[in-house]
Amino acid sequence: MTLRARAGRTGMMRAGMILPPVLLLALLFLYPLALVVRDSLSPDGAGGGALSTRAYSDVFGEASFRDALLNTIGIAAGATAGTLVLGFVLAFVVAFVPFPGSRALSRFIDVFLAFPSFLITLALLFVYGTVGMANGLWTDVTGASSGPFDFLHTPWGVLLAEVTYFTPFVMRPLLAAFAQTETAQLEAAASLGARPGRIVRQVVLPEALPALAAGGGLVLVLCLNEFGIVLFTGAKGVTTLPTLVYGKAILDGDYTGACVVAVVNVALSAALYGLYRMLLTRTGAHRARPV
Amino acid sequence: MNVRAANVRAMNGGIRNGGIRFDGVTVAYDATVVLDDFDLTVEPGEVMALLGPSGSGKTTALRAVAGFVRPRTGRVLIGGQDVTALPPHRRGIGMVVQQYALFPHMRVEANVAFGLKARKVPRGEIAGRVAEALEMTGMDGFAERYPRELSGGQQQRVAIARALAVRPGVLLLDEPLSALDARLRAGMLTELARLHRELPGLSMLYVTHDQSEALTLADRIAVMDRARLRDCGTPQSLYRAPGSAFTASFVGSANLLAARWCGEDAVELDGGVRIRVRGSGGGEGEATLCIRPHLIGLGEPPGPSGPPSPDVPDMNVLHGAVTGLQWRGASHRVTVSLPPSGAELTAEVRELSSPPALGEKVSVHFAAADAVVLPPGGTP
Amino acid sequence: MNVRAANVRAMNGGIRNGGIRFDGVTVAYDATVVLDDFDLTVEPGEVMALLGPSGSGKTTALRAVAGFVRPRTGRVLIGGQDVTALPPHRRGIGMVVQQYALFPHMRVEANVAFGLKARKVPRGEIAGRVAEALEMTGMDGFAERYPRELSGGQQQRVAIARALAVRPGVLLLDEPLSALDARLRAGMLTELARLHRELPGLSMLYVTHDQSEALTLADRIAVMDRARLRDCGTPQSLYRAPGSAFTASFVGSANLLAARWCGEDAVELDGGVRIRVRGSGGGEGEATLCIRPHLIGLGEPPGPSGPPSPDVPDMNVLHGAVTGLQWRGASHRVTVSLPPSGAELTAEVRELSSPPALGEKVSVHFAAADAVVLPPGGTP
Amino acid sequence: GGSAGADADAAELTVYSADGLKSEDGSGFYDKVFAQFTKRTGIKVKYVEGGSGEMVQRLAREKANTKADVVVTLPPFIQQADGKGLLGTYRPQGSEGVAAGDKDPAGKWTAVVNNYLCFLRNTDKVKTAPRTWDDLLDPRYKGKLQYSTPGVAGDGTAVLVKALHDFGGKDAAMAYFKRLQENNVGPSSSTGQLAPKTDKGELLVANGDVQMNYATMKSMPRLGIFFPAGPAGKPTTVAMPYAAGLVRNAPHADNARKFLDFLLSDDVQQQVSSVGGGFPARSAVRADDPNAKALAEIMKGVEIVRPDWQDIDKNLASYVAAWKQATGS
Amino acid sequence: MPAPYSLVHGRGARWALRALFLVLFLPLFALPLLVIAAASFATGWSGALPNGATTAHYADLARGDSADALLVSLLTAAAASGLALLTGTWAALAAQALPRRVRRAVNALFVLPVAVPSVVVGLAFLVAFSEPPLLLNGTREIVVIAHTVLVTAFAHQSVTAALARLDPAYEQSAASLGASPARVLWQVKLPLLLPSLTAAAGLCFALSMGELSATMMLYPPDWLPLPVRIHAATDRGALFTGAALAVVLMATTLAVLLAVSRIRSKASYRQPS
Ligand SMILES: Nc1ncnc2c1ncn2[C@@H]1O[C@H](COP(=O)(O)OP(=O)(O)OP(=O)(O)O)[C@@H](O)[C@H]1O
Ligand SMILES: Nc1ncnc2c1ncn2[C@@H]1O[C@H](COP(=O)(O)OP(=O)(O)OP(=O)(O)O)[C@@H](O)[C@H]1O
Ligand SMILES: [Mg+2]
Ligand SMILES: [Mg+2]
Repeated sequence: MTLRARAGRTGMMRAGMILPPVLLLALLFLYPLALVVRDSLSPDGAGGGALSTRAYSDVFGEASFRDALLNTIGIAAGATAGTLVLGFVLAFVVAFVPFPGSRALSRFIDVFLAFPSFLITLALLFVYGTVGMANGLWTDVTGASSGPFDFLHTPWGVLLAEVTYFTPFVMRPLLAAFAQTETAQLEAAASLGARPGRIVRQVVLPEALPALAAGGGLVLVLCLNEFGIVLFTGAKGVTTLPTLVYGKAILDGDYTGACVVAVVNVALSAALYGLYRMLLTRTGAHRARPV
Repeated sequence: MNVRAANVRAMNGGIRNGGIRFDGVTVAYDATVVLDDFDLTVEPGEVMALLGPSGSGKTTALRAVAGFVRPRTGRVLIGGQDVTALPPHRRGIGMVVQQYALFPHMRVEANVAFGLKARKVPRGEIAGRVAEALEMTGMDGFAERYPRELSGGQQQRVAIARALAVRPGVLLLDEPLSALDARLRAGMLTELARLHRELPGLSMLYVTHDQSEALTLADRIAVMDRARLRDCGTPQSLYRAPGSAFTASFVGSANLLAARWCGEDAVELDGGVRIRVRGSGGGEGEATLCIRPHLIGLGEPPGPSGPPSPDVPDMNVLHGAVTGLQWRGASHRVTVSLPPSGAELTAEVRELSSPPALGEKVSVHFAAADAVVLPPGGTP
Repeated sequence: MNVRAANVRAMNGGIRNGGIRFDGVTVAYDATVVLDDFDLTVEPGEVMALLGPSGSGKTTALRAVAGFVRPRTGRVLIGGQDVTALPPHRRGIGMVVQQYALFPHMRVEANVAFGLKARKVPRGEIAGRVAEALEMTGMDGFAERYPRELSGGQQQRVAIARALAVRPGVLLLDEPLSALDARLRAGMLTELARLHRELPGLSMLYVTHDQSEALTLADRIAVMDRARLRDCGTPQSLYRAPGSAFTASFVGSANLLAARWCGEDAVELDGGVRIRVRGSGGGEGEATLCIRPHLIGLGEPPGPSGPPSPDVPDMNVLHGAVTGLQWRGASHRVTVSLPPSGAELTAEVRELSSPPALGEKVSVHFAAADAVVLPPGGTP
Repeated sequence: GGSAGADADAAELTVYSADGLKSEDGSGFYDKVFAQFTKRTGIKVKYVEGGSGEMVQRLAREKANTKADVVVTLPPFIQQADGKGLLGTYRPQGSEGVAAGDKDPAGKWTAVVNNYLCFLRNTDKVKTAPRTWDDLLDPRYKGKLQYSTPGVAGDGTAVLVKALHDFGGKDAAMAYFKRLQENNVGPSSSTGQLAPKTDKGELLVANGDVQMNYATMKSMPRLGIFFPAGPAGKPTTVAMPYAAGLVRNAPHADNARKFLDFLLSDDVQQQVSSVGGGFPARSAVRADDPNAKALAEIMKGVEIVRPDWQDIDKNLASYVAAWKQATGS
Repeated sequence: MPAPYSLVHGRGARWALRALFLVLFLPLFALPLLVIAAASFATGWSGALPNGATTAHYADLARGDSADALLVSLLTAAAASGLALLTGTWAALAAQALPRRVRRAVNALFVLPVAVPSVVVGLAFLVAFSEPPLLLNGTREIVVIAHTVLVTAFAHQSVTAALARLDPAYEQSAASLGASPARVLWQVKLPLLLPSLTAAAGLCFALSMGELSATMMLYPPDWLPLPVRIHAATDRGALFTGAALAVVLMATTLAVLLAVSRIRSKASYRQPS
């Protein structure tokens, strides 16, 4: 009896272990975030004044806001898809068809994580700009007056930069997962006559799915919030929610409006992330080991 | 030309004709040689059992056939074709590995269907063959489970079903029944034997620790020892006339005693006990005497007309004290220590109604024809 | 008070006194009940073998003792103390699981030392005990290897060494020798028996599929069937007088024939063959007849003075045709089909010099005292 | 941790400043001036820099626990700071010599370094500088012209202000931007990055500011500075001074005042051109270093517009909104 | 730590895959980095290729206080990734003991910080920590905390994913040998998770090294991380100096990542076949 009670308590203690990190997060993150929400509801200055959703209706009324919303979702979805594919291919080669130096190269890709994002856009400009290296090479070789690459200031430029920037987020967890794939399962699959493609699809991929899913989820959310790249790429007609936040907060000094957009942005991220996880559970519900 | 044709054949669902040949295969992990200049041929349609102590290289031999380890030297042939450089999925094999290696994210059904899909078996046919394989292994009714929801023996049966479902030309089995109870094992053995009859070209290479499995199923037995092939032959020949003490102890149980030749058909144990042996022209110097426990009788030998008599010709009678007694259900194993050397002989006799007590003085007897002399070494 | 003391004891390196009790334990995964109102007591110092078909719940029973599954109802007691709610590491057990579960990131040495460190064995003592456990399992010489560098049998031996090294009060073994060859298995059995002698309080719950293991090592055998305990008793009692056909087939092999009582000491097979059975006061209606294969003789029974005679009293003589013949090294298994029902009897007889051909007409005989009548059901 | 300013009596002060006056290699205007100040007064200068709007936002958010003593930023953000009540009143010694348009009548801020909006061209591909705004509508600049985004970048805002002035009103200016959008590459948050693009030929025309581009021209030989004229025909530019103010509730207000005095001292004002490549705020200070001469050459004949920043601060949001609508961005 | 079993057998297929790798890698990853590296040595870059080579930009850096900034970045990144790893791992491990739904909620909670635009994180931090109870604005701690909050999600995600793949048999065996949960954690779970942990650590470290948007709003005068400097330089047109600073930043990050990955390759394992 007492023992059972004890066990109950032990179970509660184990469950209670979650409290320190959650409390820490609450203090250091949720509390500031709550203030953002509060500020978004008090247009007449931080904290004071009556709560009001006026700022929300104002913001929702703006056409630029609606455009930004659609842009944000479109770019994030595209970049996430691109990143997943690219990250998988690269991680796969490094893990399963390694060649001398491939591992170092994969490390090299990680460096992009430390890359201030505005530099990426600049670097891409030097490579793919209208008078950049790629076009320069093209005109030198073909004698044409201009090269074929002219996409940097379009949404594709943003997409390219984001894919480059975020691929490591997918590669890293994947490489870790690949390193733990059970050789016996690969062998069993091969002995059953499965070609490498099938093994990848049906054995490696499902096993790496949690990693891939986690990476993809993060990239999705990150893309929804990427601001440096969009800001510095300067694509015509590409405003996203984060750049809107930046504009409102910094240029207009409209902190309330910025908070509103931020809250919407967070809600959007959370919703899309939730949707993404749900889709994944739907399609991959069967995997995951017992807990 | 030849190679291309073979490749085409291989691609269309694997090599259909059985037959395996190891040709001087050496496999090493870093510095450790785990398969050493290994030669063995399994004929098409043959069942070869692979016996040997733990760590002797049995699994490695199977892995070499499957293509999971690349031999350092030598060739592996399947159906007469050199497959040393062929990737596993082109080799047309079926394999059950020691640790099952089921796909954890697939249901039992999908696990079994995996090989069929991989070999592009028509969609309509797959369900039937999966059901058949599951039934054969008694796993119908578990099709919807995930491997983690199965017991050890159930997992092993799924692994077998998965390998059988593809109807390979070559079946590699690594202790496939180790997690099954005796009844199920007998049933599975029967199924394997039936399968083997129905698919005449099917070659099987079968690693087992269970000698009765080997004796029941195998056409021939190969005995491995420390990365090398020790002996290979039919069960009867290895059992009756093992080439070495090592083989004798691995094919059936055996009493192995250090001895010395002392005449045409006699050897002498340590301490001078003289034993008549199966006439073989004799030899010189050290030797190992091998007597199967069930060929040893307890008490004085029966005379020609029945009652015990110490004087039956060609019958050895030894005297000693009981040092061990084991009841095995159908039989008793009685271990007797022989003075003066203290060498021990174990007799396996039909269940005794009044077994001797430990320490009791008893006689044991065995026919000279049942005492086989082998080259020296291998005694425990 | 009591509870606290027990907890303190448990923390100081686990419960030292053996003895396990299942008290109405029910375990279920979602809807599937895999252990159903299970009652079993293993006395301190006792070795209990757990037999049963694949999937009957043996592993689950062990996991309940170890604390890996929480019973839905019922209690588990170790050393008299209710441990149902105690976490695994406080239970003072040692366990060898079916899949070994060696720590892949530790060398063999560290794997074996793990439990000792966990139980705060003094540093100086650890090396010695690791070496001892490795030697006991024949794995000295592999201390520096990683699990992935070992063969299946070697891994299993490390798992055993790891569990033995901690000298637990309760040892749970889940088919601990399944990957070992016969010789090694015999050696390990001897080691386990020695260990058991040396640690008098040690209780062992031992899951095995190998009946000879069970018969050799176990003080008692528990037979499980579909989540329930079927029978429990000493090997001899279960072997000689099984409570059910199911038990009979799991403890030793058995011929099980459907029959019907027809008198005080006789039953009738389908088709009217009458068989005299062990006198037991008789019964009514359906029954199952059980005869151990090794108790069946081939040919006419020998008369009192030796030569065969059909008229030995209390001896059943049946006639049939040979439908199966298996050579088992030491013996032949001859299966005979009995007209008119076609019921089959298998006789295990000493190796025959001239075995009968398939289809040959033969007689078989067995004593009435060896024909045991069991409740109906359980025939294949 | 360095909790700056926790100790109000410490011999230090904290400057929040818009970037542009400090250099990576330690040879910038601030680098020299801070060292001199410390040497002279023993007061250590702690420095934080960022975008011109960001600095104001930071001040605003930190209002409850102010860390900064002096803030230096560009209009209209200095007015924005004032509007949020972030500035204290102090008229540094020497501020009387600063032009009226370059200081706050109420004494909240004073220009310390002057600077002007300019336009850049690639001298290789655009041999003669475009003369008027209308010249920039030439189809040859299609996809080769870019100006930094008004509101986001200070220099971009200045472009808007200049157009408002040159075209004499919001509607005319917006109509022009609408047409210019044909040629415009797209928004750019940073003005600094337009110079290398122009030098490279990626762009033919972009905007900038004189102080910055005068410095970059040394490593980018193909840059040319010009000032397009409005319909009135005279080239104009907008003054964008670095304006400094005392922060309200500054933890080291006394030190801050000393520092502001120091910034407007003769010594320092002399160095504005020689070290900073900018224009002295005190009109009376006449430097004759080579930089000063070159800068004067550049500015020759250009009319300097001193907009009503107060008004711009108030209406900037509506101007930017109008601009966004006109350009569809 | 290459796979002992090679998935792709044909030489042709192998080389095709490697070629694919390079075809993707070179234009997307290698070239941009090379451009930055080249720019850091360029006297100017007016055409498709740099005008000339010089090491002057690096010499300039040596004169300023870029070394301090680099040190600040390194310390911040080390502290932030350490804290994030601790918090994230702790949360991931503790979440295992929770009921499914709660666990999901906790997991979502830890992803939330990435869902907030970093500018907002910066501003919100200033608002929240410029008033009691926590007065942190203008301190180094606020930078470290902000970085920690921003990267914790990554640590948490990696570890959670790895935990889902961990076979419970190891844990159970350890417990049956008498190992307390703490010992199981330290000696079994964490070593088995090591590849994921080091991966997470590297990820967090690199992210922190490159963080700009929030840092810009928060950094105190005596704690100026390198990206802020890079931004300041580039933003005022000192492109080549900025490139040199970026090269320094990336080389340092790469060196640290390589060092971290060494820890990993020593302890990594593949399960037996
Ligand atoms: N997670 C699970 N979910 C559902 N059923 C399960 C699960 N785990 C085990 N079972 C079922 O429980 C039953 C008992 O399993 P257990 O492992 O105890 O069997 P066992 O007696 O050890 O068998 P074996 O001899 O084959 O190892 C099996 O039928 C198995 O399919
Ligand atoms: N990766 C490895 N590195 C080093 N040695 C290895 C490795 N894998 C296996 N070995 C060694 O190779 C030898 C042969 O292994 P193998 O698995 O073929 O044995 P086995 O005959 O199947 O044994 P068992 O009956 O125990 O399964 C063993 O001694 C083993 O320790
Ligand atoms: Mg093996
Ligand atoms: Mg089991």
